[in-house]
Amino acid sequence: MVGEMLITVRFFASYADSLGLARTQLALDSGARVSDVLASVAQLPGATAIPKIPRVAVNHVFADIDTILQTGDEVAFIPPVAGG
Amino acid sequence: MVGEMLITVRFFASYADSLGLARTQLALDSGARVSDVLASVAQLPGATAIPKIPRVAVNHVFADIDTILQTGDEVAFIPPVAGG
Amino acid sequence: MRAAVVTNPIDVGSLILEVADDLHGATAIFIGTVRSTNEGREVREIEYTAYEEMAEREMSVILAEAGRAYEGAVLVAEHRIGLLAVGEASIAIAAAHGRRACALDALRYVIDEMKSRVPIWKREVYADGSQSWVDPTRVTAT
Amino acid sequence: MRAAVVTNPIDVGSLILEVADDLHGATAIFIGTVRSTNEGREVREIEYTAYEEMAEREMSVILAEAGRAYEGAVLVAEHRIGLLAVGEASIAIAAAHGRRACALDALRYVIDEMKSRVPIWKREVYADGSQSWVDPTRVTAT
Repeated sequence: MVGEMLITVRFFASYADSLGLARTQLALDSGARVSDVLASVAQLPGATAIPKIPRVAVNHVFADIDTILQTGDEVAFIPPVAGG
Repeated sequence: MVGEMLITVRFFASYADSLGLARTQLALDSGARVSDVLASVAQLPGATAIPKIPRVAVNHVFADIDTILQTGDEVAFIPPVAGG
Repeated sequence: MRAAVVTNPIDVGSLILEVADDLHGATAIFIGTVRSTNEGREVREIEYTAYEEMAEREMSVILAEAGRAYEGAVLVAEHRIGLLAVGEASIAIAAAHGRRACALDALRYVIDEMKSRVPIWKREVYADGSQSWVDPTRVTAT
Repeated sequence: MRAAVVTNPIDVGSLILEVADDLHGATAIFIGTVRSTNEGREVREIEYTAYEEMAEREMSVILAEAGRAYEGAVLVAEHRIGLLAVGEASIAIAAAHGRRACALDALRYVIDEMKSRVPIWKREVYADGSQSWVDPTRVTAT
């Protein structure tokens, strides 16, 4: 499949509870950005719990929605943190 | 001895070392102030180690040189503190 | 400089020993423990969950930042996850430095940044059995 | 609120337990230890002496001030006197509060005030056997 890449998407805490989903995979066209992942995720049932512009990490580093993805990247949706 | 009072005077650390003295008693006229104690102490051998206006405590509380003393009071000369 | 997400109880004494150093006269420590009440509700226990790989990475980054800002600081931080009872420590940070102001400032930097950046979440379980995820960004009435 | 001048080694763990409280989620601790060098000289040990009656009184006053400034703070402080080896703790302070900023601020207040007001002195004994009283008010070249 030329031009397709596989992205792992992870959800935590309240987001995972609302979606009933902690981890999934998306196939996106190459050159896709974090914003494309957001658009796909917004279609999922329970996605209303996730804000329009959520905090997102790519490969364990906070990233913005314009970040261009590579195949194999892990995109995580980060609810408001409450450690400490 | 009408009008006389006995004051305990204490020295610590470098002051005690310089004076070769940790504790003494002074007989002062009633109505005497901390400044009168300073004047007496200034006559002691080794008193040059004590600044003209040292930090002083009366009965375990920091006091200024105008403080009027009562018989039985304890006047302490406090070198620069270095706790912690 | 060691940052870890742990599942066993935190041993504060061993963290203090870990940063101890004969050249550093000042050690500052922060311990966060589970409180029995929050916003007027009686808390029975708290479940902490983490995005573990990222949490440890982010904690390490924060310690490195503090080490640069307060040169010479020796730092260690642990955050516990899983189910914690009231009074148990969820987080402990130790900072050693030659100057006490630097040890205290480094400590405050690390705890403040950890609270805002490390992907860890907590779900409070109340005395009545109900539970909810804590969202510190939500303004509350109390 | 307990302030003490002690001669035995300070047990930091017991101070932490002493301020622990299910309502207070934040505990901040400061430990001061004997450093192996000071102003470029190798220190072998330090002798701490105190005007004991006044030192305990002044420490208590400082804790009470911090308790008023950071309402609800639970505080304990110990200062050790006598001959201390390198690495041993001369001072430990623990502050617990419901809010971490208050615990940290109360801790800093207590250590800063203790350093400037409590009548305790230290004589450093150097590797070459010489010794001198430490005067923090004297400006030094280093």
